[in-house]
Amino acid sequence: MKRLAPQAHERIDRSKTYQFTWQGESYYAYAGDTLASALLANGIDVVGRSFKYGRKRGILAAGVEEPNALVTLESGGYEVPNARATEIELYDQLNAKAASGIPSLRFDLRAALKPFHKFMVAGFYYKTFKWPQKLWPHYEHYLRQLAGFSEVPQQADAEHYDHQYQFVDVAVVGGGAAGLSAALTAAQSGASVLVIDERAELGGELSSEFASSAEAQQWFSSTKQALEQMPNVRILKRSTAFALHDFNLLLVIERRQDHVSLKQRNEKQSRQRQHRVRAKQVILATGSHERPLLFANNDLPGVLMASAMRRYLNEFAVLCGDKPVLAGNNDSIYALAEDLVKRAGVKPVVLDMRVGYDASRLIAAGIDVRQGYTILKASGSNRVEQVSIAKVYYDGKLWSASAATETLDCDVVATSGGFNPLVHLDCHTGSKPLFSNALQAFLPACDKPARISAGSVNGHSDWQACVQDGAYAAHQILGRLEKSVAPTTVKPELKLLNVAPFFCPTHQRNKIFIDMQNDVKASDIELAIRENYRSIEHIKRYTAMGFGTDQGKIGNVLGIALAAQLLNRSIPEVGTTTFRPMYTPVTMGALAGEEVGLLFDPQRFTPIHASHVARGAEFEVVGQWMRPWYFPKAIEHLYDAQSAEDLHTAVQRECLAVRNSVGVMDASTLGKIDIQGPDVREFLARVYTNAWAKLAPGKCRYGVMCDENGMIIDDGVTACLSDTHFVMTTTTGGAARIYNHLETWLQTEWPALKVYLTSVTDHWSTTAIVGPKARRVIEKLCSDIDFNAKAFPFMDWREGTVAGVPARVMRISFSGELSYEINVPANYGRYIWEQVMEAGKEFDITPYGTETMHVLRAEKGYIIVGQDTDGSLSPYDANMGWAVSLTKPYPFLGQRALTRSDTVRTDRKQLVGLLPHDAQKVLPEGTQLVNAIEDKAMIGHVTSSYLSPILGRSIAMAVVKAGLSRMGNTIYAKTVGGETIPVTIADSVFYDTAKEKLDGEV
Amino acid sequence: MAKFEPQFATALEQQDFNRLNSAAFKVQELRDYGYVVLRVDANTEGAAHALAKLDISVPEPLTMTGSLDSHLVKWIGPSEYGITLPLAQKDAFIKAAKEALQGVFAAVVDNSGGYSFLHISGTQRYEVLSKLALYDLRGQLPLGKVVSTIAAKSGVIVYRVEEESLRLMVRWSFAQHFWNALVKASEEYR
Amino acid sequence: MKYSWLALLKEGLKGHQDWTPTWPDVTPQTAYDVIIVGGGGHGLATAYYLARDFPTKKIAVLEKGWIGGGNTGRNTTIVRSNYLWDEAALLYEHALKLWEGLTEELDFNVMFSQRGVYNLGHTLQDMRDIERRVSANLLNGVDAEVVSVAELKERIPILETGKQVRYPVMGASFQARGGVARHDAVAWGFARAASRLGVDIVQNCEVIGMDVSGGRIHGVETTRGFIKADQVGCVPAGHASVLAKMANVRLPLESHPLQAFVSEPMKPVLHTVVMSNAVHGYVSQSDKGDLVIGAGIDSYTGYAQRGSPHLIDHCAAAMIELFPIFSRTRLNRQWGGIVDTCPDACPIISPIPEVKGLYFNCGWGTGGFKATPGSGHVFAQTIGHDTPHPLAAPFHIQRFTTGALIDEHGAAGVAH
Amino acid sequence: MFLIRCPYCGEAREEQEFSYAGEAFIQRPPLTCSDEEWGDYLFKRKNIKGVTTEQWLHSAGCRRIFVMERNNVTYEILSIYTFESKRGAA
Repeated sequence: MKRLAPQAHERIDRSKTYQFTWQGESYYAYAGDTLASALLANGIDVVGRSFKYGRKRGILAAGVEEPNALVTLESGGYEVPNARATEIELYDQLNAKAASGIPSLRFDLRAALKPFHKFMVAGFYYKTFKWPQKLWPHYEHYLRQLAGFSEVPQQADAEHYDHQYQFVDVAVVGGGAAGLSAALTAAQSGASVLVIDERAELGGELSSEFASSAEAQQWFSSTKQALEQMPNVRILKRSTAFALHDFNLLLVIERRQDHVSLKQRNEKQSRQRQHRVRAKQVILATGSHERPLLFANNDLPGVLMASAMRRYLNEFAVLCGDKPVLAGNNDSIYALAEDLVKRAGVKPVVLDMRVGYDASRLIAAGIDVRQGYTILKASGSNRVEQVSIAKVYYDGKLWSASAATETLDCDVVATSGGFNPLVHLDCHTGSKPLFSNALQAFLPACDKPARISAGSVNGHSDWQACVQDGAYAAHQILGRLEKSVAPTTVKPELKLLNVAPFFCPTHQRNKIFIDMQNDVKASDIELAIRENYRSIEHIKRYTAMGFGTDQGKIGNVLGIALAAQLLNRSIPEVGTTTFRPMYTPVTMGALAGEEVGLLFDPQRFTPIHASHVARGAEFEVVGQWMRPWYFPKAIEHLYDAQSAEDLHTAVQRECLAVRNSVGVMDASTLGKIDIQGPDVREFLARVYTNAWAKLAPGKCRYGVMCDENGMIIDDGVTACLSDTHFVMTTTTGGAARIYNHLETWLQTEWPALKVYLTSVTDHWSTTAIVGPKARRVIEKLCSDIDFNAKAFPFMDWREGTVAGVPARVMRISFSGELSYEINVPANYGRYIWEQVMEAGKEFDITPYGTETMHVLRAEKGYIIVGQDTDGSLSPYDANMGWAVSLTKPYPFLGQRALTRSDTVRTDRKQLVGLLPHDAQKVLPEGTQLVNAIEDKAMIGHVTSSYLSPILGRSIAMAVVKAGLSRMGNTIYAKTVGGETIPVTIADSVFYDTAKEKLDGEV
Repeated sequence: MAKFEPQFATALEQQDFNRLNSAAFKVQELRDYGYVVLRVDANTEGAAHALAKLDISVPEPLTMTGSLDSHLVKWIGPSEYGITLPLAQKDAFIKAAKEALQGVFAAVVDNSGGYSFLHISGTQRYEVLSKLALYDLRGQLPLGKVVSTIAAKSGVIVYRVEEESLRLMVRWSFAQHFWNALVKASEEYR
Repeated sequence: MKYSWLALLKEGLKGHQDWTPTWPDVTPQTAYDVIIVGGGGHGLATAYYLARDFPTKKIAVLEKGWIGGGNTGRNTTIVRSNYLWDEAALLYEHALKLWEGLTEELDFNVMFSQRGVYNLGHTLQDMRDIERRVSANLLNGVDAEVVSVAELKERIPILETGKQVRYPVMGASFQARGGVARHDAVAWGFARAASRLGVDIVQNCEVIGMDVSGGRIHGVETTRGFIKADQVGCVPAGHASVLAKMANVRLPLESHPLQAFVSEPMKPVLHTVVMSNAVHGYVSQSDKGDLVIGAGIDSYTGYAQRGSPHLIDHCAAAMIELFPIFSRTRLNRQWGGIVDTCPDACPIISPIPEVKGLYFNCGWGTGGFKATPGSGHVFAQTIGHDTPHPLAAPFHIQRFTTGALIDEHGAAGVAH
Repeated sequence: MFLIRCPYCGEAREEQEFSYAGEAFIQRPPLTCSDEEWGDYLFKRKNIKGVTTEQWLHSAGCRRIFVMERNNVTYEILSIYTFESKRGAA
């Protein structure tokens, strides 16, 4: 194994030598290497251990299909778990270690359990570790330690991710011969084209041809150059299309920085970008992956795919072994043999299962070509050293091998068992791949609109046909796009590689690995079928075939073929397992994109927010809004510098200030809907439970809204501006939902109602001045409204000028105190707030948050929808029958539901007040209630609970079965902490039952 | 009564606009626009007459009529138009509109405070916005077009009245979030 | 053959040649006493408990594809019973108790792992709901506790408990007896145990019609011929409405896609189950090392076993919010199930009033897997006695007429 | 992943701009209906596997609600039309 002298078309840059670290030791390689080619060039055989048996594994492939060479890349905030050595572009100072090996790559415990391996067959754990069941957690603990590859990184991500939305006429997946040809044809018509390719350089498998075909090289250079110069073409390299969703939404991960050394990464740029591509047409030129031949110990290091060996040779000038044995069941191995002779002067032994291929040229060159032979077994300790080969015969249905075997010495074995077209993307939207007997492969059905496949995914094997197929595909879709197109191209003939039917030796099937990563052997599939796991999905799930990070890219088709043979069915009858995204694993951060941290979900702020921040408010999340929760005052200490009040202290202070003097709160978050039209009253009467026919302009009214199930969904105050113009308020959290709800009813059920709805939530900023001295504050700011209690009574609103700003002032109250809500356009919101603070200084005006608001309203028994109701409370249950009018000319939403047999039951849970016997005991909100101390049967729960500063005692609201008829009864609250607290059922209005405070200071 | 000097503020007043002020990507918040929602079925006789009186010709779906210095009428939905106009003319316009539409089934709603009005320019404007917006602003928003869509999980109205820039309206309460998203998305171009 | 270490040892030495089918493949007979339509976990469990508790009945399970191929094999395997409402809590607790002995009962390791389940709270209202639910759980005999942020940090060090995130964690409820199980094993274990009691499990046999006349059922038309039966129990998960239509019955269901995804296998780092309704996601780490993550339900109906990718993206973001160290891990595979949801997010386990002998067990929404043994048991009792089992009674279809909904939407949240 | 052509805006938009709003053309029974009829109206849906007729709201766009015929197995959209056109036709 060595690096060859410079090759004409190699992709490494020998002028740049990079140092890298593998398993703690230092090595060198060239720019352009992958970690895999660098490891091979440095003679490293064993790169991983298998999942179940801890077997030594080497590099099997050269691309994303690699199942063995999983590594942990870098550390700290740059750590990448389970990276495949074959897709890591080498950069200077790269640091990698094997992702497997317990405790180390050199010594693996699982391998040490070798005598027990024969018992560790598929599904053995279902049959064992059963008794006693209680001990399973202990077994599980140890089994878990044995599983998994890399550790999860221990630090948060040092890099970031983003998304980009792309809109193109044509997306071409794959930058090989077919993809480039398709892209060029499409682009020449003027269509916008996006080319997506997963490698660092375009070319795909075509690159392996450059060494032997100057024509290929030339076609590639000129096509690439042409594409790069076209303004309507965008090329995404290092980009993997990992999912294709309906309506051609193609998801692509672009690795923008993973190839750059850590020191040189640009922290302003995302590490990876998810492109969300909407393409009018998609061309799938995704290519194919080779699959290996099966034989015992086919997992030994040094056994690899023929195409991989060819790629390492031609692109990286790495010779994987001096004494190669090439084995295959199709024509492709001969190309590798020729390259080995030409590039490295190495003469391999070539084993072809078939007979009849004209290999005279190779034989003449002195190569040992044996047709009708294959490998039955490999052997070696750290690496393959010998293979046993035998003559094989095909009877038209099955293969058989002669008993006589022969042994060949070797240091590398490259095999080709045919090709698996990459049908994945086509299948993501439910298409089933079609099996071709001629190709011995599943081909894409491409039966969904606006897509087409081209190139080797269609089974083409020579590059010229791929070029032709690409052009043909582009031509087809351009017709659909109605773009002017170049003269018609013809669909190329399929040139068959003459892949022989599937063969799996019958001996030592417990050493023949179908899925390398998960250690699924041919014998496991036999066992699964013996135990009646006969559906391919059952086989997969029972054996774990295809469950690995490679998702069975190499092994699945072999497993399917073996299952078909064992079940005596055809391969298409057995079918494939389901192809689902992701095509290759995608970083979780890249899926999330920029929408993490504070951008995870919009934070909504009121126009007054900056004032709250300046006053040191703590905030509560309500829906998406950030609302002041309470305003802790700084406390001076004798020795410490400073601290702030806790929630309890601040809320006590805020509550008393409102009750005794005046407070101010930001009510801007309430939803506001402007409703206009001749039928507004009728509309309101239909959506609210109460009546709206007689509400005069200048007045406001509280309303309760139900769904058709008769349960409360929202409440709020609506003001009448004129007979045809109202403004509704909704709860903060319900605003968007209620707006949609109203629009939906209007547009679908009541299109004849003449009503226009406009959301004005953001337009208005609302400052509420609350407390006995509220009038004295507002009178300092507004002279064109008469605030006398008689002239401006409760539940009225007035238009006026507050602190020089036109405003709507509403006299409504959520606290039982005199209260004015000043509504001004958002642009003046903060100004008004500050003016109110200034005007209220002499009364020690106190800003308060949602917590104090909750206490004040609970003292008055006002509900909060969503806290005191939970979607299962009717207006009657909420003791709000007064807000239900059953005599309206048209039924309101939910009206019919209120008379169902269950809804009219008198023992439903009803909203009541609770007074704990111990007046200092505050019930935890949510606590369940029972009838008697020892009872376990729940009769309701605490919905709201506070220590009321003004009453000097604890109060609560609760729903209790038949609670409204049980006033004065003692029941018990059972807390999570194990306490049983006696409470008395009471009216839910605790404070100022005579409503004497509503008018404030007279 | 004290003499008051009302202070007018915009949603993004607190932000440092120097952060988004390069040739590659530049964002300005416009202070001087008002926004009036007009709901009316222009096909009714009364409405047609009133609209003519107001010098409003109703735009086709996804388009605009009028101009920024008097009134720019945006199609928002069927029977729904968003009118951007100089703030100084807003109150007079609303008054005139309400008068003209007296007796017609229509709504005139001042929503000026509801939005932050952004002017977005710079050579990389589409690169930045395509990270946030679900809509093909580069390819599908020619001069004279308006779309309501989503960007950075916020509802936005985007329209184009000039060759080299876009205008965007985002609701006041979402403005700071949207700003943060713009800052993050444009980081690599600054 | 009883499964045991000894059996494994014996078979292992003989090259595993003598293992017998876990359940035999059978050709359906022309008549049964009871037909169970649907060979998922619930259907197989129903058949098993019917056979166990009503040994004289001849029973068949008809599965249109392969057993366990529906939601049983496509869920995130979480098992818990800490539901809010009495009816739900008692049903799920019944199931959880059966889970605790299921491996031994079935002689099949279903890998039930009681590693505990946390439901996170991110707002004050979340915390009220948690308090309410835990309080109710304790009274219903369901183990539950409220966990503070500080305690959470101790127990799950990798969880982000700081305040500088969009929705800071404020606390959690915890059910120690909750956990996860191996989904496929549940189907296979029930199939094996049922077939050993004489149940015919028929795969690749789709029901395409129902013979209903005179107000009762007489049998089902299948792709493998007509099969007579006096009692037919339907347990078809996402396809309940399709089946009901054959008997001219309408159900209060909508079937939606529910998506989930798994990461590559990694060394164990998360030893419990963490769920969050507020940020939309739930996660556990499988014994194989994959992070198994569930996302939200797509809003539209769908039978395609796939949903919209922006939900996956949002869920990935939610996971990073909760576990910042997951950002660089890689996701391997995503899929969708079909969940049939009832308006009150609770199942229907019910005789069909208008068709004697016809029973439905459906509408499990996202809660089906965790109920498997309990659902099977109470449904078996309901069919066997032709009268609802006491735990199933509240889940009668009649509740949608009377209005006696069991509202799990209100406070308990919807993600499972 | 739907790309939905809003009949009012006249162009295709991303699914995230829309809200699914349930089965279309459900008849709302009168107040005098039986509990059973009301229960059917409230809860019982066709829940068809195949072509469904449903309501979608262009919530982030023109805020209009329209009808979509969609195959919920193949996810093909068969037709989209407005309620007005339906009423007009009827």
